[in-house]
Amino acid sequence: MTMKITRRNFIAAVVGGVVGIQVTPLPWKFTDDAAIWTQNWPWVPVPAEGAVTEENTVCNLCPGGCGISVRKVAERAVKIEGRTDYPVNPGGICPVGMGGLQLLYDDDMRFPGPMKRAGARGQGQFVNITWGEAYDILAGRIAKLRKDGTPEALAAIDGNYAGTTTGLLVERFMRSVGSPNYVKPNAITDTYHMGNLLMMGKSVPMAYDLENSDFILSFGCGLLEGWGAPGRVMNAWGMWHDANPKNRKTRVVQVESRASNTASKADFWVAPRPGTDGALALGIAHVLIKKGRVDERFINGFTYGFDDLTSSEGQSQPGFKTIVSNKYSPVQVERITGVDAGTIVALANAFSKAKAPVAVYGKGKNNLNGSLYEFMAVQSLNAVKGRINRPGGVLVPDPLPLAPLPEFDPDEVAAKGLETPRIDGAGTKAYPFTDSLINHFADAINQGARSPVDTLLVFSANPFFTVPDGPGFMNALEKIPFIVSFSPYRDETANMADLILPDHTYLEKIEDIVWPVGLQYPLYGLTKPVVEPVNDTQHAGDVIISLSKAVGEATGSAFPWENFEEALQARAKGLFDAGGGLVHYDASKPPWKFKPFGNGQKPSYKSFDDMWGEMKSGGMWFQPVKLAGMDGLFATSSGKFEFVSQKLRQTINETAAQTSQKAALDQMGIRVAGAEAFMGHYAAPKLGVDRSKYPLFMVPYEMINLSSGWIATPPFLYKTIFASQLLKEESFAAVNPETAAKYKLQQGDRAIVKSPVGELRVRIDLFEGAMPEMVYMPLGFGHTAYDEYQKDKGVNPNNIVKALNDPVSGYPLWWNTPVTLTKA
Amino acid sequence: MKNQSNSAGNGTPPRTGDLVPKWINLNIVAQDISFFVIGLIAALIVGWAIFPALLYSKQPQPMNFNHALHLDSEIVDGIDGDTPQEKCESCHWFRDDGSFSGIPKLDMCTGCHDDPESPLGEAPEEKAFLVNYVEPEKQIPWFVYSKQPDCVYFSHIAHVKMGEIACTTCHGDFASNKKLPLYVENRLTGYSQSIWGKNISGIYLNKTYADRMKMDDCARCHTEKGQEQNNACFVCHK
Amino acid sequence: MDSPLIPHGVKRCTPGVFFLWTLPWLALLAWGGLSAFLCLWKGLNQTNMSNVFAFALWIVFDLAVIALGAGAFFTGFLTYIVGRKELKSIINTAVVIGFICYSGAMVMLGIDIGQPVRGWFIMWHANIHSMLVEVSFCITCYLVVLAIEFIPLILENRQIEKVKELRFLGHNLHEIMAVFAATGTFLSFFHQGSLGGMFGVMYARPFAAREGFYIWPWTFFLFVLSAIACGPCFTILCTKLTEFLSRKKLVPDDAIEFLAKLSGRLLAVYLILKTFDYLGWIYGIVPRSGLTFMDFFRDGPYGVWLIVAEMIFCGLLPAIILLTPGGRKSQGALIFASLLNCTGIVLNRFLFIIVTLAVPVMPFDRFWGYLPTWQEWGIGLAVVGYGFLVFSLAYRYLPMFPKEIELNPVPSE
Amino acid sequence: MKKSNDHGKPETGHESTNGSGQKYGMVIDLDKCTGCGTCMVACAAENNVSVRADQSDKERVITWMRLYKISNGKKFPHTEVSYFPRPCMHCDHHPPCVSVCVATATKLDFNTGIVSQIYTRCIGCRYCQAACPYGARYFNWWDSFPQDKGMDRYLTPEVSPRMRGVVEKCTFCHHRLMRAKNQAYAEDRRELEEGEYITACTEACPAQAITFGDLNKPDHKVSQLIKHPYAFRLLDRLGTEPKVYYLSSRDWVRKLADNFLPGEYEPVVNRTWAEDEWSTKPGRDEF
Amino acid sequence: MTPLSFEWQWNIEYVIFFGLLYVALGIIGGGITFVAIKTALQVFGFMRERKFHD
Repeated sequence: MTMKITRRNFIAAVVGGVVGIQVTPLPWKFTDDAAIWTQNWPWVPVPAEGAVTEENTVCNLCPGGCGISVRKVAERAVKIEGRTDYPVNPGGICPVGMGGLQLLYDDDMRFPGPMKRAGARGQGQFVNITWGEAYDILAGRIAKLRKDGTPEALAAIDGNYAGTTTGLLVERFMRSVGSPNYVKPNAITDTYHMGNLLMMGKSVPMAYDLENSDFILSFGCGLLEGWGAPGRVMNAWGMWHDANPKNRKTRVVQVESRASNTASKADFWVAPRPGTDGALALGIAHVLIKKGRVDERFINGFTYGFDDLTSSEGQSQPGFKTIVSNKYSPVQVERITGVDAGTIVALANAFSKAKAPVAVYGKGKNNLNGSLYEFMAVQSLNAVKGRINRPGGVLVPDPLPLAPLPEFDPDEVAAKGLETPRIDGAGTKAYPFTDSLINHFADAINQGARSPVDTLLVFSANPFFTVPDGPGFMNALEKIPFIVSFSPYRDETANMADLILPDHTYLEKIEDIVWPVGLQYPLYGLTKPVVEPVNDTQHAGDVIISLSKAVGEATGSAFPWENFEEALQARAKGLFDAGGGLVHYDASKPPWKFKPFGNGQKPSYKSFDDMWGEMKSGGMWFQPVKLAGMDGLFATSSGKFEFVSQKLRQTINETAAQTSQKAALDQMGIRVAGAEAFMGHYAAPKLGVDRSKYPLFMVPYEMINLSSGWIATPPFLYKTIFASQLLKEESFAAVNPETAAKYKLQQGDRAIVKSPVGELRVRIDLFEGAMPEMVYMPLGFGHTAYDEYQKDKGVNPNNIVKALNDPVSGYPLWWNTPVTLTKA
Repeated sequence: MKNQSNSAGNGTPPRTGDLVPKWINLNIVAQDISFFVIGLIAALIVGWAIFPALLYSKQPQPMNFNHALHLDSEIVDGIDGDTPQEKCESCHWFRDDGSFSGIPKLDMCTGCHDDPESPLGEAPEEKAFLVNYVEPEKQIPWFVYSKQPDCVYFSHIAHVKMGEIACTTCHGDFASNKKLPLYVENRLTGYSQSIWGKNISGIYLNKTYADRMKMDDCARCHTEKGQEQNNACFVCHK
Repeated sequence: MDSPLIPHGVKRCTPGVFFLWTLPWLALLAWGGLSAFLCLWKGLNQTNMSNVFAFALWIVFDLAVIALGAGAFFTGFLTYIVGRKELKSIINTAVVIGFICYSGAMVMLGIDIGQPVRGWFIMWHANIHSMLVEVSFCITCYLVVLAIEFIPLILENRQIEKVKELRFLGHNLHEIMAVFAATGTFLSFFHQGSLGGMFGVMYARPFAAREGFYIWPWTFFLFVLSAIACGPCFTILCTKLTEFLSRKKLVPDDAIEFLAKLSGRLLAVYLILKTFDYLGWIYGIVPRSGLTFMDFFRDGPYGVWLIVAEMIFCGLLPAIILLTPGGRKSQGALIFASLLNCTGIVLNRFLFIIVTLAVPVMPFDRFWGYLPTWQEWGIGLAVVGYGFLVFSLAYRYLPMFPKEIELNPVPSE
Repeated sequence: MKKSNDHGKPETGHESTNGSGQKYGMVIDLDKCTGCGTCMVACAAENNVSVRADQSDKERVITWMRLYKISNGKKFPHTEVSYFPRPCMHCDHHPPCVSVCVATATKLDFNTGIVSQIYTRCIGCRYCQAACPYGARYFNWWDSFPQDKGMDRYLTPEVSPRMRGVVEKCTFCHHRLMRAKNQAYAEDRRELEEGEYITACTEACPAQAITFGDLNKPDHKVSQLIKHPYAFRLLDRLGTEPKVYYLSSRDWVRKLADNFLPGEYEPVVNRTWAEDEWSTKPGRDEF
Repeated sequence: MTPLSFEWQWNIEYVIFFGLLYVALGIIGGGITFVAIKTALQVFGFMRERKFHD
């Protein structure tokens, strides 16, 4: 009875409760609030609001130097955008530049401040130290080298772009210490400068007047792969392909063995075997010569070596015309390049029919060197058509009028050290025109039992990853007793370092860009800090100045500046003194338009300080394009454009005088004799490999959406990588389906690419646009450092490149390595 | 199944009287009803009193701010304008890009309250302000009563300048406020009570818009003002 | 041990045997529980679903299970509305199956959506143009109805029945069951149809899309038809399985035979209409989308054999068996045909979901394939385990088969 | 109660944006497109799109703007590669995703033509993904932002970061419209000039291949470009009426933009420049 | 959704859709309420329960 009533009452109370709770907010509010909770999960970030500002600066991630503006909310940078008020890139930038903030804010990728190695080399284990300690360690070490009288045991690898002030300061520091071993990674500009020196007598930047050309014959130049200033080239590309057919005057022909983006999107694609571009250029020149479609006025008036020559001894030497006529007929060239002779003739026709054609030379992006003779052959083609110093052709500009840094006298120790030969052999008889040879630098260290380098400074470079034959470089790094990295990033080379003195990233510092690659008018770009340094970093330029003072009085006196900006200003003074030059850009007057500008436009500033202020806010000093007069344009001994380089001939002859002609040629790696050796030509490289064992060639290629240089790839860019290029941890090698079938490989199969120096595991991407018998691998994958986005993604083809030396320049021939392909 | 029929007849004997049938046991009915009511009332207490008390946290602002005092243009320099609106904008202004600056940062305060040694008034709050924030140059961590969640986009300029809506319509009369009210936050959602409304029932009582700022309130006002096109999702969501 | 709970006059296995029997199903439930926890805690990255396979195994399970559960509403309709008396011997079974299927589907859906806590937005912020809203509404309501239909049966348990209040409740519910059956029929009819509509209205997905007449009423009725053609077969299958396992006859032949015959006829009608649907699609939507029938099968793991299997082996064949009196009479043939019929419906739903998504619409996109993860299988199979468990419990403790005592007189003790 | 609260839907009842408001659209010139991917990166950076360690999982990676690589499939050396940048098409007629959404989380705004997606409304049922033939919709399979990498420092407050379990997609950078409107209001204007509101991808494209504007305004560049003989749309015949148009002078590209029965495709361009130039077939024997 | 929400639209589709929904809910709710009240009355004894016959 009691039991029953209790149960009954309980039920009544529960029913009452259930009914009652329905008319309270609890169930409804709770349901609603629970849903709102999911809309504001505490672990979903809420970006802070604030005043929005736009800071104009210049991108420094590649030597292209595009104008960017950084959108900031309060103190945070939230977006990078292209600037429409910058002459190089009217609005657009490349994907790497677009993702730049991830390089700034990714903690896993950056060093928090100065650090000392804690773990084994390469492990990336470091402990924090203070800047004071860092200076003490490094300055002490350098001072000791000088005390011991071995300042040459200090070496520096400097990836700062050619002509930049930081680069000059590093070089100056090395000289003031007394070491000749200042090494730069080789870039395409080195090939340009050397070629221009040999053919035009001056080591000037390459100035292709692309915007005014109506026929662009690009020899391997990665116009859409990031060559030059990507913002500029792609903007030009858009112009060339205007939707209005009337505005579509420009045709682009790409010469490349693989259907790269440039090749695919070009109006026509010609596919010679890798490394035979020079022969194709000469084949076209052959047709032009045979058809009489050469620019005789230019050839007769302003060139040397076109017709046969009579040497001072009275011997007749064949000139460019004879050699090309004899050796580079379309049929002969077809044999070398694999390009159909008819196509060569058609190309020549198109080239000669165009009003303002230009032959452009490059090898993918700017990061890697080209081949000297190939470049000379392409330049010869331009010269045959008289495309030198013409609108829409190749311009011959004066260098930027930057004031040189004041001379200084190295002290006794330094002077003695500077007399020791460079360990990389650059500038010797074998490579007389070369400034530095990073591939030989590693070889020199690996040869001896003890490393000739005691302390290595690395600036803005990651040779471990970017230099062909990476394993060789790694061995060298392991042998060097002490390595100092100035990289802000935890890159492969930095992970090998003993001391880290992290630089600012490009958004945190002032830096200059001297003449973006390929631009046809002089431009000096100025990057400025747009955010406060995120980490405890210091500008490498400032560090050098402080370090020089810490090392000793003698070195310190070579740096009469308080800080880096003073040094910058000292150089920029030259721009002011030169007069003229614009520090503002009016989008309605593109600098590549010849007409609207006279030569003496009025400067918009009064004093140097005025100009410097304008430059810092605008990020530029430039002069619109102008044609130089032909008088004194070429600084060669003939005063003309030289098809046959007298400078080269003289150098070879000098060497030959001491030994023999053959020995001289062999030493420089030249495989032709006679006049041909002094002009652009094609000679098959001596591979030194049994081709029956390595029947295929591996060709590394570059992509615009993947960094292959020192700069890491911002994680966003991996969204743009196709699954046929990278799948989880494996990268792909593109192989023609026919070739793949020979090796019984199908799409996605795993395979081993083996070269004489190593092997890599890849997956196979069957690509019709790949030349048969070639294996194409992208550069930029295969990092073993940085963060989870970069690390262990794919393989780095540099690791198996068997780099031969380019004749004369000694630069690595990284584009054809004999390999085998086997199914894994 | 026989035993069913006599179950109702259990218990006390039926009362006499014609109003209630004999088989009804009023005693038991009264018991049932009273237990039902006990449950009901308990639920009402839980739902209307205990639940809201648990749901909301109450916090004082880090320090007091006297709006009334600071809006007196005789006392404070820079409070310009004829309308209350313009006066508000003296401190809560629009930036050039049309965005709203919100609560002023410390540098606006230090325009006057610059010296920790010499306060402008007697109030102990000011002393504390000078010591705690001005001296160490620390921003005041204000609680924002009207902070919409991150999914909401709100353009002040569209409402104040283009829509000519007075600040008080949504924010209430803060100008005459001498003491900042407590900040009440929903523990579960993190919303300020000013957004979701003080009325826990969630029923719209048609008081003022300042009472709450739910989506329905935004939409209702848009509709009333003939701005129905602004009820499109992306106008208020980001 | 649990004998006080077991209905009067029937014989059940010992608690030990019963416990052993439940073990595998409990294991499936545990697996499912772990999977569900992972999916709710870590998110749907635990599955192999993707932006391509936005719908996957769970939705196939859902649609299949809901079609198989259609026996409940259809039998209810026939029993309470049409008044087929012989079905009273099987209606309880149909209701229990229906309840299992629908509640299982609901749970699976709850885990399938990315934001389960916001699930009620479907109701509160309903987009009435979405077929899925209609489906959700009807399934939710119908689940309530099924619960209401199930409750009286539960209340008939020997012990529960002793509580007077509950007994009254049960009786009263039973009395107005026809109202609920009618509502259930209405709701079920609509959502079964809308499930078809769900795919038919995806007009930019040529494999699923139907247009005009072929959406309404064609696809709508096709889905209803296919569901009511296979639902009874599933009921028969479950009954036969129970009979096999308990080694008892539980349902009189007339009920089974009636359902089988009906199933056969409906299946035949369905097949005819479905053939027209395919033809209308092949000659209508497909060429209008710039495609040919074989384009949908030119690549990828899902070949044209799926349609052959669906229409011929799992459609025509069972229809013939079920329409033949001999086929219905033979236990083996009947079970075989029911199995095929149920497989057919699963195949049909699989085609509509997986193949629709696997086929790329943009010509430069590729065919996709999909394999579920163990978490997806876990939750899918947990529904199976849950079904077996509930059905076994209901059989053991509730008078699910009213004719059981009559058909299996207890030998005098 | 007023007759309708249909967010300014035009009286005609026809579900498209041919009314009086704006109809924002995009034209992408595939001849200009270089396939560099800047649009994808700009989009991700602008819209706080999540990034995960494995971005090669193309079925789950979030790319509001996605580049598709297409090829003419011819043998070496006649192979050509091109790219289709694919944002959300913002279908103008009865967007397939909108009508299926259960919780009204996605809608076509008849005043801008933009198909919105509200993450806090979305319940993650993914029916919209199933319905969209362009694959333009993305589900958040993971919580999007790593907490401990400092990477949340570049997030912009203009776009709300998404929580896991919801669908997201290209919004035509709607916040930029709001930004432009705020700017206009600050300058006492209500109307926007052409170019004041453009998407991040439009702005970023270094080849200026993307044009953005109001298709309802005949003087806007997009309105003129869509009349270009090279203009076409992706999967046009499905009738979704995308507001994203493409231009290409290459027939093989145009042919890949839609499904065609054999013989159905009519070439727009008969000869390319290269074919013209090479048609003379100069003999090799001359040299 | 109720007509009180701003998302509600006064057109025939809404009325039919939600009309049917509310009718269905009404029938279910009404049925349950009816049974509940009836049971309560029986339990409370205000009503004689009838004998359940099958």
